[in-house]
Amino acid sequence: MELFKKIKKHTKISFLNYGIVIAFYFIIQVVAMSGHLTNSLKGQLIPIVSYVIMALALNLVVGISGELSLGHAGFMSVGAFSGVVVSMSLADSIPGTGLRLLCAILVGALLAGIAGVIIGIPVLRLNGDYLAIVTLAFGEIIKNVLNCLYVGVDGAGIHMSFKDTASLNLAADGKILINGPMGATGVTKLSTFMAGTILLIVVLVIIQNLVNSRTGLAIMAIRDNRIAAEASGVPVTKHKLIAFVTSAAIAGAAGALYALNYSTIAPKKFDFNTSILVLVFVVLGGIGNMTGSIIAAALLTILPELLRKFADYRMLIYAIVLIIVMIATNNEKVRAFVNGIKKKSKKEGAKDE
Amino acid sequence: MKKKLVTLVLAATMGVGLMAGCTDATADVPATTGTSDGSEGTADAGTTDAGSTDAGTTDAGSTDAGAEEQPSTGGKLTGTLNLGMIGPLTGGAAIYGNAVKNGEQIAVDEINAISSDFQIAYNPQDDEHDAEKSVNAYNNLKDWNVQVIAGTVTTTPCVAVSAEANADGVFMLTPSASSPDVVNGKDNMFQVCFTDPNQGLASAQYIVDNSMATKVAIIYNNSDAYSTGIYQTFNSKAGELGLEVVSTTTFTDDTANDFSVQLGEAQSAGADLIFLPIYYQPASLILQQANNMGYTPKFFGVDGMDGILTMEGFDTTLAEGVILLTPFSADATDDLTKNFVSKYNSNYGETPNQFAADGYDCPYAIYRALEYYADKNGDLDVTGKGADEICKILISVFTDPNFSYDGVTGSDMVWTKNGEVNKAPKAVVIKDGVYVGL
Amino acid sequence: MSDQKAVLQTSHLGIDFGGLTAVDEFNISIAPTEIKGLIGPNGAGKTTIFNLLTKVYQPSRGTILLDGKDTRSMSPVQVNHAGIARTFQNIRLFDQLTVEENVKIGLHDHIKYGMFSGIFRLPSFWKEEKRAHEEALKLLDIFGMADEADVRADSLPYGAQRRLEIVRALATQPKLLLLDEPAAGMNPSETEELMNNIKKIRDEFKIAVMLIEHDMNLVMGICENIVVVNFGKIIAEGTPAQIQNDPQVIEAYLGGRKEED
Amino acid sequence: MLANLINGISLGSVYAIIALGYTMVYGIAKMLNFAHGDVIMVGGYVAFCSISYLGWPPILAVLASVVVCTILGIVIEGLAYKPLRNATSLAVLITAIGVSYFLQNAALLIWTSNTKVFPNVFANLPAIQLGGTQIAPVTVITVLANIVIMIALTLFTSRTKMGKAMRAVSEDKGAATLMGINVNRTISMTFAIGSGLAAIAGVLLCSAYPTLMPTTGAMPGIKAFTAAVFGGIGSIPGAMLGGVLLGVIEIFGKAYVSTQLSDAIVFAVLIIVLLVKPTGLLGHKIREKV
Repeated sequence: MELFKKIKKHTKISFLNYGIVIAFYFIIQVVAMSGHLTNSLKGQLIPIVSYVIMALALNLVVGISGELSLGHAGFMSVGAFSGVVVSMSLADSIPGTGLRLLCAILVGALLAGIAGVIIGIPVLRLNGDYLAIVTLAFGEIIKNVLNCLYVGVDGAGIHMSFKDTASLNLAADGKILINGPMGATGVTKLSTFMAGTILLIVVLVIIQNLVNSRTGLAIMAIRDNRIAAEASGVPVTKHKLIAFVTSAAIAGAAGALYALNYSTIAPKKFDFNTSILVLVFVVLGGIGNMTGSIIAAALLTILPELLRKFADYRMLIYAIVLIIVMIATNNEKVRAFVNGIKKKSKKEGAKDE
Repeated sequence: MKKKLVTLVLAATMGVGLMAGCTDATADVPATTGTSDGSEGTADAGTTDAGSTDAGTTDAGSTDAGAEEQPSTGGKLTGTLNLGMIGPLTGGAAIYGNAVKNGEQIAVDEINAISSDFQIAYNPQDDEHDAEKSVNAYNNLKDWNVQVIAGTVTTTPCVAVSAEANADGVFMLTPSASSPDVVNGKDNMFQVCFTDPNQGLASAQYIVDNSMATKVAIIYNNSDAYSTGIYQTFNSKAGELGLEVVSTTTFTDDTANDFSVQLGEAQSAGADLIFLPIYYQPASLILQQANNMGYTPKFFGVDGMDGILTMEGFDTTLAEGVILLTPFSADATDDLTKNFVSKYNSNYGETPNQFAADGYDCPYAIYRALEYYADKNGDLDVTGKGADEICKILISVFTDPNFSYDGVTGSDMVWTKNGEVNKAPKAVVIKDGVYVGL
Repeated sequence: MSDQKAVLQTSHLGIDFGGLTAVDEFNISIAPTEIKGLIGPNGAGKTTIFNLLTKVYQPSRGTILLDGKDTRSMSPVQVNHAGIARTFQNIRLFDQLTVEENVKIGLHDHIKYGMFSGIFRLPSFWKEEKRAHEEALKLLDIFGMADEADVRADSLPYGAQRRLEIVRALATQPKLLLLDEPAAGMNPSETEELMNNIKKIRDEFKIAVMLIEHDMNLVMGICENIVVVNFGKIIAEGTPAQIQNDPQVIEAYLGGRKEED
Repeated sequence: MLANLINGISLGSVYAIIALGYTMVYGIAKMLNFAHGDVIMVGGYVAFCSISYLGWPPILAVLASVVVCTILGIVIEGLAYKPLRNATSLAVLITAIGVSYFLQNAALLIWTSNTKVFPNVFANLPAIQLGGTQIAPVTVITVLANIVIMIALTLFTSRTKMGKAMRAVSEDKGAATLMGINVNRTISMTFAIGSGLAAIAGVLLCSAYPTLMPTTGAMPGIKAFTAAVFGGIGSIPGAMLGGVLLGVIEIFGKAYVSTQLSDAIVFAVLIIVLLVKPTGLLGHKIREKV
């Protein structure tokens, strides 16, 4: 009995999250069918889903593993660009858009995961703010390199250059896939809200099941007390790496989904500001709280659009809202007040049992 | 789940609120136009000027059309056109978006003052120079029932939005998104500015034709699509023409402060001309740092260089002798430019740059095109017309070889089927702090 | 007792911190089910010795043989897998995890399913999780803590946190358990209970225990052998009775007191 | 080679002066103040307005800028950071980002997006010739300012009562409170000084690279943060060393490797340094007590 009770507690939260996502999907479908879905919201569905996935991925590192990453947009961009290259070069061999999207997402996740390994192995030896700055540095390096990256494809295969399009030496029938700072253009839009929702559910399953398993427990133990975890026989680097690489791969998948929603994608998109934006979602939603990440990412993606009627004052208001919300959710007095209410209701609940 | 519901409801209500807000705002526009802070005199000048260009265009149209095209039916253009604009109004690229917005606003006010029969409801939206935000802005405009878009301002967002607009059949005329990717494969998309390759080609050609240099150095922004685009065609054209490029160096938006290495390399390679396919802010730093080094090659810029003289506090002697290819010069003495510059000055307290000028031309080109259509095909009431319908009309006019437009950024502008503009680039040299035509 | 049978044997063990010798010539041998006390004045280097044995610090010299195997190239994790578990002077629990989860971390190396079984919830996940749960409750029960299994570790009272650390260490199935001041902050009756439990653990799990403790009642009460260190060196070794009468030990303790005053 | 070194130092000294403020706030308040770069931008604008619109002499303009930024720093700290004194450092970090957005967008509304060119306040000073390379007066002034500020800060934190209180707060807030130190006032003071330094940095940044926009502070802010970490964040001499080295590496990277990848080179060197010395060049290694 105890066991069931126990698993139920985790499962309850997991299923709440699945429920939120599925309900969101169906509400949107219903609203769309009744013709009340604004173009504005409709156009944001895939970015919302992508950012939710990004927030979940980052929360795995920041919340569960307890390491601050300021460069997660870098993994998103690896996923985005590799996804785009895959989708464009498979355009002829795989006509089915769903299958092509799947391939793009898988390759995006794989390459971002590899980037995660390459970056994670050195980075995870560091601690705290030093780790944060190194992730920032890697994010900037990825952006900087992508700005110089030229990729083209012709009959002879894929060509790459770090100089310009001319040095790709493409055949006459060749096609430029990635054009330096211009990024990729003429991308066929493959992402759909349904595909995004499915990906989000899969990501939730992976993250939540990982967290609620022996591996996740070990990751959280290292977060809480590294030395005690080592003394208890938990390999530190391996588990930090598992969290980091899983997170990177998921960010890559989100990147591929995101990129294939637009006809163009430029390296500039995935700069420090995007990394920070996702971090804002995570912190606002509550560190380690997956439900919070989902809601915060969705709300904060929609918010600037809702503020459009304030025209010139839009981003100023956004900044003020952000500050006020951070203070409201993190000020100890406010917190104590909320916790007091929570405890009270819990006690009452206990009495009822 | 409750929270989600709340969000949705919130989104829906805000959406409705937004629409209401916009219609209100636009309803105000024509009312405030006539009495806007400018003096009666300038407002009058505006209308008369606009009138005269009007005459000019119809003249050009009728003379050309006389040969083979259908004659005038004397049809009138009426109704209210929902004109959207998308550009970076906040963030690092805000300067371009705001310039375009201001330029377009002046044009819209002038057009609305011509006759109450035809009015433009103008709705500018911010995209922070980001493709995602730009598509959001576009969808927002769709909820507002936008009929034509005079945007977007910057290239990458424009590529993203034009693909959406292409699928929806919404006509777009961008003032300043200059990459060929913007128009490629999209019949609904037209440009007011030169394309990047054209600028690169024209620059190389001009330098060779006028034997301006034997050894050329290039400094470009390799994190910027515009700059890289011009560089690539310039470089290949230079090779074709036998122009020796002795040094090619770059910077990024993040390293746009110090150019000592780039200038040092150009100097030691013996370059006697530096080609700067970049915007004017980094260019101003390059000029200053070259001056500090005592290095005085010729500097050759492109249209992004325009604006350098009007930067608040800029020492214009640093730009002495700089040559640039630009379609617009705020010092031009024609009535059209004079009217625009003085209005811009009185409304916004600054001298317009090329972006503002391109912006000014956008609503006018659309207005002239609609007028042209009405003239050829009979009365046209745009109120409530579907965007796709207007799109077809405008495509037909813009690709009509007999339609040309005279604006502040060029006379006799005609458009190719592909959406690129044909107009003559003007080379100017900066002398005593002003542009002098070459 | 012969060297072959010793679960732990050190010879010439020592460490320097920046030219300062913290521990030197530390030679001990612990028999498989022995309870050994490690005492000495504050700053004598007792915790440093624990850190050397668990490889938190890499020794500057000497060898540590665990079950006859040299731990020279082992990491703290490997040392744990090889059979040493410990508690900490300043409690180190996984604060945000529950009591049961803390114990499950101890069981980490003994729960046999991989990451993918965990993610895809394969049968091995359910089987092993069930077993781990039962095992954890059983271990907690030694200290009567099974009822608190779902409580967050940082909300436990101080004494309970110390006990949880011991349970967690025990869960790693060690051959040698190192306890760093297990009775600190406990009242006499709690200490009494702790003494009984330490004996019970030794008898039930057939393991060796070495403990650092300032509570002489506890040390004299349960330790079969005691090692006294001062300034990083062993100054005396023997049964409680021998130690109590050793003039050097008395000197060290009194001397230490004087300095403190 | 020499020219590149001088150029590197001149760029680096600008990073260094920003990094000094960063590291000061981090060292004491233990927070990454991502709005620091934007306070610098405000400092630049205030000085610009004082000189160009009010016609004030440069010295007065610098003073005005210091005063405005100091007050701004205190206000920001009081309104945005103080309520989060006991919150997680991440919450404060995000709030700092909110403040950064706020300052940038407020500047956009006040001063518009148009680039302003900062007046040459050192026009009357002669450039120094060194082995055929010119050293601009602003470089000399910036290097001197760095040294003066570094020494002043070191003396301040080691000699004065307030400085010692700051160090106590940085070591242990709780213990400092027990010692009768007013932690809130000390942290406010830290922000006041940090923001005053930002004003000076703003004037020097804009003098060296005279284009002024609402986003002017953002990238130098990140670079300076990198520099501070490079030198060992919290260490005052480390900030200066880190800043100068960053500038030199950036210039050498451009000159001898690639102008395209200069930022990638800078960040790669940073990563390598941190892997070898995980707490930066002059950072203290903190051994966790077990």
